[in-house]
Amino acid sequence: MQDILTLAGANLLTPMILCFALGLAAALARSELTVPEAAAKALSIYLLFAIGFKGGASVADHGLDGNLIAALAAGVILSFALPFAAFALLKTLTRLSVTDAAAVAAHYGSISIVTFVTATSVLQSQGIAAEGYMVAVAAAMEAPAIISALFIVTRAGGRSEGMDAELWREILLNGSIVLLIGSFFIGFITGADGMARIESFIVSPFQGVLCLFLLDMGLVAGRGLRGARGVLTAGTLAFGILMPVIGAAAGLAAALALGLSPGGTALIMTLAASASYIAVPAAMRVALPEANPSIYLTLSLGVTFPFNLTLGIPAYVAVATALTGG
Amino acid sequence: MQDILTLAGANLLTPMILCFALGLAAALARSELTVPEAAAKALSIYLLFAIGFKGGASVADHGLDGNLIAALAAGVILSFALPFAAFALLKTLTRLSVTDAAAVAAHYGSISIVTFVTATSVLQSQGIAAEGYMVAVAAAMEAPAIISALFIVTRAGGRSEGMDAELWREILLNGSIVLLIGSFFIGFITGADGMARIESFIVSPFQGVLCLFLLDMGLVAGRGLRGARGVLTAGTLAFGILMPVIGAAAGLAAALALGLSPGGTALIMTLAASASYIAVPAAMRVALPEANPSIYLTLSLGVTFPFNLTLGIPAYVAVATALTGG
Amino acid sequence: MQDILTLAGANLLTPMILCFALGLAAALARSELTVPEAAAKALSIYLLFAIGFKGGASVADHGLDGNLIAALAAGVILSFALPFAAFALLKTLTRLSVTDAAAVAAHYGSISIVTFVTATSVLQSQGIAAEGYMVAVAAAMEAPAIISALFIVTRAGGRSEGMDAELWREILLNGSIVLLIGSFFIGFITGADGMARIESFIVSPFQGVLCLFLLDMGLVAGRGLRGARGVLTAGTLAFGILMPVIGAAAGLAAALALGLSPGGTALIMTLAASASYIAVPAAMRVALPEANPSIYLTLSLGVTFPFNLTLGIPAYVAVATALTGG
Amino acid sequence: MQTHQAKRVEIIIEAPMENRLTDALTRAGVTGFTVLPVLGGSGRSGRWSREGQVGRAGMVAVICLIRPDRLDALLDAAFAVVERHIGVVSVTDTQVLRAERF
Amino acid sequence: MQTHQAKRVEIIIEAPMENRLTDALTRAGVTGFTVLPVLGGSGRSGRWSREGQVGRAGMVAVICLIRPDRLDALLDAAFAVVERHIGVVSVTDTQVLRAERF
Amino acid sequence: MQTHQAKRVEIIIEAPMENRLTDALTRAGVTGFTVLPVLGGSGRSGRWSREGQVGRAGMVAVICLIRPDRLDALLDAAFAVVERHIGVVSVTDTQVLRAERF
Ligand SMILES: Nc1ncnc2c1ncn2[C@@H]1O[C@H](COP(=O)(O)O)[C@@H](O)[C@H]1O
Ligand SMILES: Nc1ncnc2c1ncn2[C@@H]1O[C@H](COP(=O)(O)O)[C@@H](O)[C@H]1O
Ligand SMILES: Nc1ncnc2c1ncn2[C@@H]1O[C@H](COP(=O)(O)O)[C@@H](O)[C@H]1O
Ligand code: NA
Ligand code: NA
Ligand code: NA
Repeated sequence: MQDILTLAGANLLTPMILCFALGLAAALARSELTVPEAAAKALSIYLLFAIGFKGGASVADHGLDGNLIAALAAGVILSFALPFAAFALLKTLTRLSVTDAAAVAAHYGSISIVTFVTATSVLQSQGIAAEGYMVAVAAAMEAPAIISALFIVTRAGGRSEGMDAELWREILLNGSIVLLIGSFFIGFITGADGMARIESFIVSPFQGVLCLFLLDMGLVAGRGLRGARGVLTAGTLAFGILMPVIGAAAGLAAALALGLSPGGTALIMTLAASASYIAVPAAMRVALPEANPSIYLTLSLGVTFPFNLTLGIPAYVAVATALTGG
Repeated sequence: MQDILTLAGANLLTPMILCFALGLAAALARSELTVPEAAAKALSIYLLFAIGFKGGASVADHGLDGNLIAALAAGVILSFALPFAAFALLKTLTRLSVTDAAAVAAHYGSISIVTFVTATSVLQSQGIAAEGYMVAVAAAMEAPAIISALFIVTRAGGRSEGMDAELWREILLNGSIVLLIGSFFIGFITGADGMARIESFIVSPFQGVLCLFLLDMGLVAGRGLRGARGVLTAGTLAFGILMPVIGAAAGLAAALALGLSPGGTALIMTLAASASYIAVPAAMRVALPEANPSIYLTLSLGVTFPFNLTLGIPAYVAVATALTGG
Repeated sequence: MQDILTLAGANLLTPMILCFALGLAAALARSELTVPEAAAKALSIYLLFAIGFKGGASVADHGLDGNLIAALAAGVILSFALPFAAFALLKTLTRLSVTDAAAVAAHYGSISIVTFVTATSVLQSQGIAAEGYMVAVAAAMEAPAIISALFIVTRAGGRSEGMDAELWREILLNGSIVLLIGSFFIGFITGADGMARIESFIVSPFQGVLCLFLLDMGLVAGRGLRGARGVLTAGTLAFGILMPVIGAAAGLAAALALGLSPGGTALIMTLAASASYIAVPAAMRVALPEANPSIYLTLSLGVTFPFNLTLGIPAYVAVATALTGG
Repeated sequence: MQTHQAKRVEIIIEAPMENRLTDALTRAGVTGFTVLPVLGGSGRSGRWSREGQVGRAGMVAVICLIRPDRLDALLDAAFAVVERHIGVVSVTDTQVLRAERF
Repeated sequence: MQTHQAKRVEIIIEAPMENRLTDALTRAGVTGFTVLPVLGGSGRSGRWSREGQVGRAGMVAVICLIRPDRLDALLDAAFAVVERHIGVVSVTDTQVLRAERF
Repeated sequence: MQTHQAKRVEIIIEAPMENRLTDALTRAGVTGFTVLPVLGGSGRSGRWSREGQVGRAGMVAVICLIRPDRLDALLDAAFAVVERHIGVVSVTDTQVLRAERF
């Protein structure tokens, strides 16, 4: 416990978290500080490329652990299963309609890649290694939750546009999945040679880029919160904090079953605890247009993302290292 | 004098200044070379973040000098006072209307953060240290001049929209103030630890980023000059070159009174000598909509900015080191 | 031959080429992965600035080789002459109209600066030096081909808008020429001193930036190919692969006549083999509006660019080193 | 200069629906349209701005100039797509040059 | 398809005034509008382009579709904001689908 | 509020032609116009999108509000530029505030 608090303290006072806090505060105070959309997108491309490449290069280096397939399967199962837990919890804690609750549930089954990136950077700064293929697991967890959510709506007699082939394509080939998997393979194929060529681009400036990106995330989250006071009831707020803890517990169970390293355990806990705010929202606008976007965006970006960033990740890392003897 | 000329020569042949000159020349020759708006804004966010963070980290390192409050107060007083000098000078040298002259005066009381950044990079390359808190002084000098200008207009019976609460908020929470102060605090709080994490992002590439940013500034200044031939009379031109010298002298007086280091003296001279072209123009469009933007933009960006960049800064540094025994 | 294949293999498995392939595959699979326009433009500004500066600094370092003027003249002659070869080849292989064929020919006389940049990075990774002034040759080869193409159209009785003064200015002062030549001079003037200041910005991250830029090039090329199935007949495809080989041969002849170094030889071969897809297309929209853009864009960006990137450059380097005893 | 009667249809729609809309238009034989970016807006579902979103999907404006007799086909096709989605459709009388293009 | 008479108001205004305009519209009960980016323009105060400015404040275009009987309230609100500022306001007759939205 | 009859001309044209168009307008005495960015579109020359181009020249929309009696001069000037180029021109009746500005 002491450890967890110390770690949380150390994590809270890093430039990354403080940048996020700065963005959040600036947006809540209605400062006109903005990171241009194109710049934010460019930063996220950089982060995805770097994290994917490093994952691939590390797999090339350490060889493919037999656990890759099992870990992928575990990720897919978590992504399918968590929306049911989320939906049940929402029905208990809130009065959201079936459609709104299912849409929120889809977000929590899926993942937030920035939360994942931040967790890897915390691990790295504490010198804790993790399986390089976790980025592939992250990519695999993006989409399944959407299917579960549509199933929930249909089962409850709700109206969904359903998944046409076009939507499938959009989800499975969304930018972050393609970039993550693609750069993972590039890192895997080019290995240490490739790493040597681009190391000074993707390794040394990484944490600084993450700072500016989290500044923008803070700005966006803050703007979202400002426009969404009505959405935040005690029930939704409780959900936004309880659900990541439930997700992390499920992730922990999976990691223990798989026998992952301490770092890998922390990462899969983080993935399960995190909620999507890019891929799933876009899919929901097409498949469940009647669901209110400000509910799912406020919860995933305004509540759960900051929670994971500040308290969640240090806790997951501490628990993972404690339980897997790291 | 010899020294000043040598320094000026050395300063003129740096990549930064030459990039500015390239941009200026390209725009005057109507080349279609452009730096995308989002990229320019991203570069400026990088520069503000880096300079703020470094300032804060340096304060964390050297401890808070008792002079901080005094320096802040001096900056605020300079920003309040300089518009009156500028207005009087304009009334002597030009035939601008009260509104136009007051609007120009507001710009010269406020500051140009890029001029400041360039000065810090000149100091650094000459190995001259400066007080880390000067970035806070820079932030404090952005807004007061606006009040003086509106006071001047009102006193002269002119019509201003006045300052509503909204405009106050916009000025005090404008992007560059928030980012500068915010990253200053982040640097201060995380100190050497934080610096170690992001040094390879904010320190090593800094001068290169500044080059590209100054290229864009040259392009923008050149485009402005092209469209503003009518504005540049002998009188306004004289003002654009005299006023920074007056400002620098006032800054020097303040620095000597405060007992600042040679670097700090050069920086406060640079701040006082520089003229705003982002925050104040936007405020003027709201508060003094009848003032002609091409007058104040041409003077501050087309005349005073290049003057400070090429001749001013080396001169201020030379004078500061000569008089404070650096 | 063995050597060429090994080199080709090594070149194909670099992060750069794989990034291009990833972009191409993503676009062909209609992934919504995109690099924002402003970010792509910013990356290209970085690459042009870095390559120009390094060229200039290297000339400052090694002194001006008497061959500069001769090399410039050779580049201009190649750019003038190659469109005639291209036009003749197109008339043999395809049924394109005179206007369309002339427009395509203009592209192949001109150059692709990204192909050039990739070649310099291949040379560098193999430790092969090249004349620093080759960037000036690249700039000189951009425009002449346009004149040849308009001459071809007029001679054939076709209708062209002709070249008004405005269009001349646009072509000669286009962004990449100005930036390349400008930063070449900045590198030349500031030399080793300038390089020391900005080296960690323009040298170490260079290959990583090139990766992201080629990812975008792959995306753009793939999108272009998707929308241009009708354009790709056996004849045009053959042209898109034969013409760069002819260009490279012409470049090789010029290099041997000039007595260039192995690296310089490979670079002039690459320039002659490459086809424009920025400056010339824009000029064609103004001067030959009836020419179909999807033909020239598909050929230069969809066929010749990938060919040069993957097979061409390693072959040119191998031939150049073999024949000039590198 | 000779001008011809036409309709200008302006459809403001969520960006994730853009391709579905333009595909539907194309299927309905409407092959002329222009897409403009949108920075923000306000409607029954509240106010939004590009800056308040991460993916920043936002909205786009699709403008179609069309011969009056083809209007109904266009509106039917567009309506089928926008029906359950937020957004607005307006139709204005206009004149175009070069009628052969429409 | 059933359409309904409406007005399309297009206000081109300096970006620093955007929030003041949309707030005034909201206060006047106009809750539907769309904001489009502007690249450049020319008017009595000369020619400008986004590229010639540092903060690049520039201008924006605000489009409101509105029931004809609400037009005057809108114009009064808009005019109070734009009065002393550069920019233009135009009003066009149009037809909208889904009248209940306006 | 007092409004005045005017014409709204909307010209969608290739970006490399923008300066030629606005210069021609200026020569024809049309000094008021606004330029909007365009993301993509479709026409006789097929579909295009900003993302499918490297220089990403693309197109722009130029909007002119003009007194009805000046319309012909504008259309003649515009037509001379767009004639051989892809793009569309439409003219809509509209009302403007502050007629002295046009
Ligand atoms: N009356 C209107 N005039 C112009 N744009 C509107 C109007 N109503 C809605 N919009 C646009 O359509 C979007 C969605 O509207 P709504 O479906 O009413 O929430 C808004 O964010 C605006 O961009
Ligand atoms: N007649 C017009 N048609 C279209 N836009 C105009 C017109 N007049 C002015 N504008 C726009 O409004 C801005 C300011 O105009 P002004 O107040 O006349 O300087 C211009 O830069 C244009 O963007
Ligand atoms: N009917 C139309 N409505 C709206 N925009 C059009 C129309 N036709 C063409 N355009 C625009 O003009 C561009 C060129 O059209 P075109 O000359 O027909 O190839 C298209 O890419 C569209 O942006
Ligand atoms: Na999750
Ligand atoms: Na000042
Ligand atoms: Na060539």
